[in-house]
Order: sequence, then C-alpha cells, then structure tokens
Amino acid sequence: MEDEEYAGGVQKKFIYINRRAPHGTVYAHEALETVLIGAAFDQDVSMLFIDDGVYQLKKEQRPDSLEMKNFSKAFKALEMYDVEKLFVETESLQERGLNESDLLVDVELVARAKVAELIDQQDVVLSF
Amino acid sequence: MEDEEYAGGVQKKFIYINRRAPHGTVYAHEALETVLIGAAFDQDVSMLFIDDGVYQLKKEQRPDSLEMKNFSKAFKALEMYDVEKLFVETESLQERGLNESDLLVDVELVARAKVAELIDQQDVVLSF
Amino acid sequence: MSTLNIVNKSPFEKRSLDQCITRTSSGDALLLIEDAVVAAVSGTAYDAPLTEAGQNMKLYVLEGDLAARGFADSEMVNGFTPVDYKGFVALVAEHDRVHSWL
Amino acid sequence: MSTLNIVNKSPFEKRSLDQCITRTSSGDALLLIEDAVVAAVSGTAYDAPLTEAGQNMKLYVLEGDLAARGFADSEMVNGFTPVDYKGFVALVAEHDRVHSWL
Amino acid sequence: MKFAILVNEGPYQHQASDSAYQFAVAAIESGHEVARVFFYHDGVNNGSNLTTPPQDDRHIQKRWSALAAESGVDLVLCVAACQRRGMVDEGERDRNKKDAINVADGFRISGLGQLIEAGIEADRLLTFGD
Amino acid sequence: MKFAILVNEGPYQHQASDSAYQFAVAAIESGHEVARVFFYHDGVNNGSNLTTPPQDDRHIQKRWSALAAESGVDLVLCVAACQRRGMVDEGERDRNKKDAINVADGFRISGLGQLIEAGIEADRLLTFGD
Repeated sequence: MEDEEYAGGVQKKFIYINRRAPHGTVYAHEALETVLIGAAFDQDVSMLFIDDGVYQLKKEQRPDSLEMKNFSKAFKALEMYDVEKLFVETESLQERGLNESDLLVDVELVARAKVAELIDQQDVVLSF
Repeated sequence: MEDEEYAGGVQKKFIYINRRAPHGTVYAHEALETVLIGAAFDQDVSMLFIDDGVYQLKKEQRPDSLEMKNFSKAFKALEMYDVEKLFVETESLQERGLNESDLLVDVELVARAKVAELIDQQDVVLSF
Repeated sequence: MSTLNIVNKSPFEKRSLDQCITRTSSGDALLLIEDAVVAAVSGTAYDAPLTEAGQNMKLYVLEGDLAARGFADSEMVNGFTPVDYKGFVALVAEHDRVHSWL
Repeated sequence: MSTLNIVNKSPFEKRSLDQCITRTSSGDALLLIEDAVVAAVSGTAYDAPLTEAGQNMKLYVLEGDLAARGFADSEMVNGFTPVDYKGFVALVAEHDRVHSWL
Repeated sequence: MKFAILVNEGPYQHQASDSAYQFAVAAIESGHEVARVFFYHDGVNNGSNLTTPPQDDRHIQKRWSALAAESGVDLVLCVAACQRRGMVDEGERDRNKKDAINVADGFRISGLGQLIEAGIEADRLLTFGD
Repeated sequence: MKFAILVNEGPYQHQASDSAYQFAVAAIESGHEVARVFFYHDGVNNGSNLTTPPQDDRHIQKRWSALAAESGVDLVLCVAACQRRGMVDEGERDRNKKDAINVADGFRISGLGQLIEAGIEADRLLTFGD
C-alpha cells in the first residue's frame, strides 16, 4: 500500500474501540491495519480495548499453527507510529482471568465507570 | 431452480435447527429455502425453533418497508411440502414475551428439558 | 458532548446491548436497529434494565425494523421513542458522535 | 445415540455456549473451537458452569485455537481434554451426529 | 451536515448493507450530504457487478450505483479487502494478472486512507456492520 | 467413514472457512473420505479465482482447489447464493448475461439439492459458520 498523507491541517480525536477476540474473525486484525495506515494522517489517536477486545493484546499468541498470521506482534510497533494511548478496561481483564502482566504492551488501565467519559471526549469513533 | 429428485431410497431423519432472528441476517431465510428444496428428497424432516429462532414464526412481519422480502409467508406453505413437524421450545417463547397465538402456523411445543432428546433422535442436524 | 450509541443485535443472541448499557453517560442516547429492536418489546427480561437505562438517556427504536419483525409501536417498553430513517438521521446530526456496538 | 455439540463463539460475546449447555443429554460431548476456546481457560465465570456440565458430558477444546489465542493447555478448567484436528475428526466419527451451535 | 459511512459486511448476508443504504437515502432526502461510503472487510462485495439477485428481490449493487450516479456519493472499496476477496478493477487486473473485472459503475478501489480522510472531513462518521 | 462439510462464511472474514479446511485435511489424513464440501451463503466466495491475498498469508481459494485436485473432494457452490453474491461460471455467465467468470478450478455451481444429497449419503455432515 502506498504511503498516504493528509495535508488538510485538521486534527481530530479518533478512538478505535476493540471489542472482539482475535483470529475467530478478521475485525481485530483490520482495526490494527486501520490504525497503522491512519498514523500517517497526524491525528490524535487512541485505542480502547474492552470486552473480548482485551484478548487481542494477550501475550504468546500462536495462530501460525492454524496457518493464520500472527498480527499481534504489530501492537509492539504502534509506539513507532506515535500511537501511544492504549486504554484497557480493568473489569474486562478481570472477567477473563487476565491481568496487566498477560499483555504484550504497556497500557493504561481504565475503570468501566470511566469508559463513557473517555468516549465522550472523542470526535470520531471507529469500531469494526 | 430445477426440481431435484433423489432416487437413492435412503430415508434419514433431518432436523433443521433455527436459532436466529429473521431479517438481521439471511440465515433464517436460507434455512427455509433448504427445507423447501429438501422436501423433494422424501426424507423425514423436522424443524426446531429455539432461542431467537422463534421470532421467525412471528405473525405480521412487514420487512417490505425495508425493501426486504417477507419470506415468513412461506412457513404456511410447508404443509403442502409435507413438512409438518414444527417444534417450538416453550421457554424460548416465554423469555421473549410471546405465546403460541403470536405464531403464523400451528406448532408442537416442546420443553427445554426435552430438546436434547429430540435432537438425539436425528440422523442429520442442519443449523445455519 | 453526547454520544449516540447504536446496537444492532438481539440481546438474547449477543451481549452487545448489555455491554453498551454499562458504558454510557447521562445525556447519551441509545438507538436499537436491526435485530436489536426485539429488546424494546415489552414482556422480557430487558424491561427492567432498559427502563432503568432510560432514566439517564433517551431510548429510540427504528420502527421499520420493529415492523419487519412483526411488532407494533404499542408493544414497546415505556420510554422508547420510535423513529423512522429520517429520525435516525436527525439523531446522528444532534449528537456529537456515533458509536456502533458491533 | 450421542451428539457432538460444537460451539465457536466466546461466551462473553455470544450466548451460544450458555444456550448449548441447557440442551444437552448425558453422554453428549462438547467441543470448543475458534473464539469459544476462551471459555475453557480457568479464572472466569465459566469455571463453575463448565465444571458442572462436565459431570454429564465430555468436554474438549481444540488446542490449535487455544494456542492461537495465547493460552496453554495447563490453563484449562478441570475436565477439559485438548484435541488436535485429528482428534476433532475422531470425535465426529465417534458420535452419531454433530450439532454446530451457530 | 456532511456524513461519511463505513460498511463492513457484504450484501444479502447481513442487514448492515441495507441499513447503510436506507440511512444514506434518508440523509440525502433530509438535505444532508453523504460524502463517502467506505466499504471495508466483506463490505467490498457490495460492489460486484456479477450479482443476479432474484427478480422480486432488491438489487443491492445497482441501488448503490444509482445513488452514486444521482447524488454523487463517493463509493470506495478498500484495496486490501478487495485483494483478499476477489474484487478487481482494471488496475488491479493488470497488477495482479487476473482475467476479469467485476467492480460495478460508481465504485472505485482505493486505500484505507480514504476512510481516515472521511473521518477527518465529515461531520459524522457512522459504521454499519455485523 | 464418509464426511460432508457445509461452509456458510466467506474467506478471511470469519475463521469458519479455515476451520473447515483444517478439518477436511485432518479427516483425509486420518483415512476418512471427504465426499463433498458444500458452500452456502457467503461461503460461495471461497471459490473466487480473483483473490490476491498478501504473499505472506494463506491463499484460501488455492488451498481448496488443491484439495479438490489431490483428494477428489467435490467442491459445490450453491447456485442461488452465487447469484446473490456474484459468483459466475460459464453457464451462469451465459444465462445471466455477465461479462466475466470467476469460479476457480475444482469448484462447481449446483443446487441446494447437493447439500441434502450429501446429508443423505455421508455418514456425518458437519457445519462451519459464524
């Protein structure tokens, strides 16, 4: 894909909300692709992982045994793209028996009661 | 579609299990198509409606306002195709605030505790 | 700065409605479309949580989807307002952003 | 005359696992594949209902799907047997019919 | 007001494409602009000119193409999704050495950047999916 | 033992097609026969020869076509689903006056009766879907 640039000068707050487990469907993978492409547009980007979306950040994913791509490694590259605001809901982790040390990357934990507030600060919500 | 016939002489017990609401996805519609085509094969056919599948039989559906086909009328034609075993789970109706008089066609009610037994009598389970 | 939340799946099939309701602010709105409209029909376990949710936010249901599934506006849980597609458009315009709970 | 029940969605997303469990006979089996494998990982609200379900039927999980999602066999709820695709094939052959809870 | 729409599912299988279309029509009738519909994932299959739905059913692709012709809505198919799903225009045919073209009139293939751009330039971006 | 498989979803969007393929391979390796794979709904999109997935990703259509060539698995696309979704072979092209063909080698278009027949003739019929 060619590198795309946006010269419009507008900066908006984009939030990518990830609520699905990886691998069973392609949505998690494609959300990440969108964030990576979108990074070229110099917008204010956040990613929020709630519900089954927290599984996307689980360490040690090995989908290669199913001949599927292990896109989870790309989460580690987000920092290079200046995508640094990764929010994970505490309750979603707890309900799945997970904690911060199970995750591939450093994240900011956010309580369920604060999720709506975070969303209400955004201009554009993308969910797949 | 051409009329298809099966001359193999084998008769199996087929059950079509319908668990999805109509219109939001195509599965309910296509399950019914399969039953109608399958009728030419002279098999022992049952249809079972559980969970959101019971909505498929709701009276007075009007998807035409959305430019979508009202396939629910075809349930009334099943009798002509000798598909007469329509089972509906009582609890699924109750949980949705429905009762038998809300349904388009005559059905046989079956308790949740008896559903597994009904399935265990079949040779082939089709679910979409 | 309010959000229009859209849910499109039956709560008896998927948990997206439950998951949406726990993450809304007062002043937000909830619109049920497609298979989710069945949640707005009274007589189910969703009467109570939706009535409660309606204390903090406006509740809407897309009437074409309700009619498609054989239900009348009169069967709705108290607090729901039926809208047609133009009403849906107006809701999107009135709120600051839209969040589809897919 | 036993049935192999297959569930493929996370129970935190869809209700198909809950809906399956209430309609199984003793002697049936349950196989979790794709996103449903997360239900077999211990430490969630599904520990108890699945342990209970395991009293009446055999519980299996597709290990390739478990590994894909970053979980090890050792993290499973008691009572689950991991199978590979050949084991999946053997289960289909051993049971009289297969019911995919889609 | 200027709207942009994201469609994540193909035609007929899920209602998403129908809902998106009905919304777009109502938005235009209400005096708004629908600047772009971006088709992602299986959504790209909405643009296939090889479909022949039953005569008594809606023709989803033709409906979209007519909307583009009549109201100038920019219908964009995500290039990466097209490659995975077999949606081909002239450029893609030549680049990937395919034997056929199946992108209908009014649709064009482009990159994901078009989605981000739509999010930046539209007043509201709205997603329809499964 | 003789197996038949029903696939209800297209390639890449859902894991259903992957799971069905892995199951079919394992069944054959275990000494069983996979008599037929019936593709219904969006499942018919598995048969498109117009896909160009990224080089480091699996090529789902080619994998299926190879399975048909090597193991004689009968890959059937539902005709009604093909018409709604734009899958065209020579016969469909002529019948519906289309400009292109996109059904890959090893796949054939036929009626739903082939699914029922598979259910009757196979020892086990197994469904993969969403």
